[in-house]
Amino acid sequence: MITHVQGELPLALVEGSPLTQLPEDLYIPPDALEVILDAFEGPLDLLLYLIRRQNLDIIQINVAEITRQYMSYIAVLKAMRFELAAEYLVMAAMLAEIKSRALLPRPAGTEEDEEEDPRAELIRRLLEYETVKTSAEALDALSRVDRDFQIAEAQKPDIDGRTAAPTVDLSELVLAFGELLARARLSSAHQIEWEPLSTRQRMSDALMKLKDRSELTLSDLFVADEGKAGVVVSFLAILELVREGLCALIQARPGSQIYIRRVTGDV
Amino acid sequence: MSDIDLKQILEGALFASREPMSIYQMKKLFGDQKAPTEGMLREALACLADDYQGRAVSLIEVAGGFRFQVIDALAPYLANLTDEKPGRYSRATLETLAMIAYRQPVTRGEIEAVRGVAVNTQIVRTLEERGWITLVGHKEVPGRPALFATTTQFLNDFGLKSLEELPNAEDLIVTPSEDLLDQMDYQSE
Amino acid sequence: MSDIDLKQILEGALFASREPMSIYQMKKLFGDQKAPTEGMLREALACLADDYQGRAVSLIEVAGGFRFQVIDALAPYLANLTDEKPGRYSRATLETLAMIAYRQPVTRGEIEAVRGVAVNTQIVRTLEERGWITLVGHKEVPGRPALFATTTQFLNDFGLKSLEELPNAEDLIVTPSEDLLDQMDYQSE
Repeated sequence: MITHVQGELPLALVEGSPLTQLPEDLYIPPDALEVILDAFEGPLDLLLYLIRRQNLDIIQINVAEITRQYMSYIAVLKAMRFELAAEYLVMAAMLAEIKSRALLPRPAGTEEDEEEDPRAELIRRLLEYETVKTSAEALDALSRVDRDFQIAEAQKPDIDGRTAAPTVDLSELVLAFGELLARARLSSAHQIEWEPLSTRQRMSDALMKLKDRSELTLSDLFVADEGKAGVVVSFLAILELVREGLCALIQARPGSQIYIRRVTGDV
Repeated sequence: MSDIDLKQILEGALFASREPMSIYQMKKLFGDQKAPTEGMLREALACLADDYQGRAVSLIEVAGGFRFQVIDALAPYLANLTDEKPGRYSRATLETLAMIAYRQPVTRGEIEAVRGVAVNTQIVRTLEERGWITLVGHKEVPGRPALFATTTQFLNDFGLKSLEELPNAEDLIVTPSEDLLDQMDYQSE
Repeated sequence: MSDIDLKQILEGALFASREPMSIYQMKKLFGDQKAPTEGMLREALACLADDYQGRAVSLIEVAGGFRFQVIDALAPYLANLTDEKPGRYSRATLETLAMIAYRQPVTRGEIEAVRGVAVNTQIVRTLEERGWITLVGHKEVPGRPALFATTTQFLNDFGLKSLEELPNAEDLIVTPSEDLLDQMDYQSE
């Protein structure tokens, strides 16, 4: 990390000249830059922000000025070693090109084709992006089911010949899980070890019992005809539930009855 | 039918169903009996909607048909019943949805071209699983990219009867004056 | 609260809820505000029940609390709607069910972490209504997310004596090639 306390060490080179302090129109404290960058949906969004901050119409933007500001941002971000998405750099290159074109005298007699005017192209893209951004906001402002309103429903009377619900074959279910695991394995580096199913079932059973009663004794979870193996499974399930913070063990004094309790009362 | 009238049958059927009910389904309520005409149904529905003026639920028409829904004003109370917050969507997700809603059918590449950033697969899958978008075909260009469009459920969930009811985004932004547009030779397609 | 009165709040909440609503839950509607007393609630409920006299739904009290119910006289009409063929569950629904079966008790967030996509409420609702999964508690972490597990009915319907009889899915993993995965992403059903 480059500290910007050292006066002489430039933060970055912007257009060939060293940048020793943050651009003054950059009101954001440097440590917030990463957060700010996250808030932008891409280079077009960042450009729009720069333009709107000055209350400018997109059509009337001074490309040179906006380019300067954009470059300052990028330079600072790069200097602070933020991981910049390639799109931001592509935009920087495009802006640099627009600026250099503006500086070059046009050869006499050559009419520049509007289609290829990169400034017009940039403005077109900004306008188009702004429309999408605004429509997204308008869409989000519409009343939406489950967020702004609920479907009204009443219990149906008993009906003969209710629609048969879809049936699922066990193999479909297993296959779905296999596929899911394969996909998850590709996308995540870490793998989690899971309890065997017998333990997980016992965990669910215990929670289910705790729904009706606020506490259970250990013996409530042991089934006599399961033998030793059953006791071990129940015991592992309780330990796992406690570890995951799903229930608590309470014992008044050593040697007395141990109770399993829900962590809070209002389920 | 005796003492049960058409309005009451529709009222019960609408409350019994979570999905919006179409005129076609309403006719099916009558089984082998002579079904009422669409005109009669709409008249009864209008009358029913009146009955519920000022109540906690109202009769709404959306793309899929008619349904009763709880009025928006009660949302803050209902929110107290659950710890889980209703799904909020990221700007990237909403912008992708907006592109599909307003420009459909559209490819991922076209969305990326306008937004200037890559659209990640998770966003597309989230919207598909929510039932708001669906694959409607492939564009006949190299690579045959998938074409996406919004669904009837999207319209239902946003309380719209058709895509034409989408807020007009062009009206929402400050439009530059005409002559400036001419200078720019600006064309929206 | 201004122009929304107690009766209207209860009316909306009862129609929004799929389960009978207890007096305790009705009090929860008011969050941090001072909740009405049980007497006030019962008075408003009685008044509401009166409003619905002679309509297609009626307010009744059952073991778990109060709920609106479509009157029995409409059953023959509603039965005419139900002759459709059973549909199919989406891949998202099957994966969610599989996650709950194999990893229970599990929160929605945990399912989402593995699936990489938000699990929408409708899927959970479908599985609950089918009687295959149930809420067994809440995890004591911020937000108190609901914990889901499979039910006895799930075991019965899949012909299993216990979860241990579920085949080991890890054995079935054939690591698909990248382009197969890409295709999968684009196959909506």
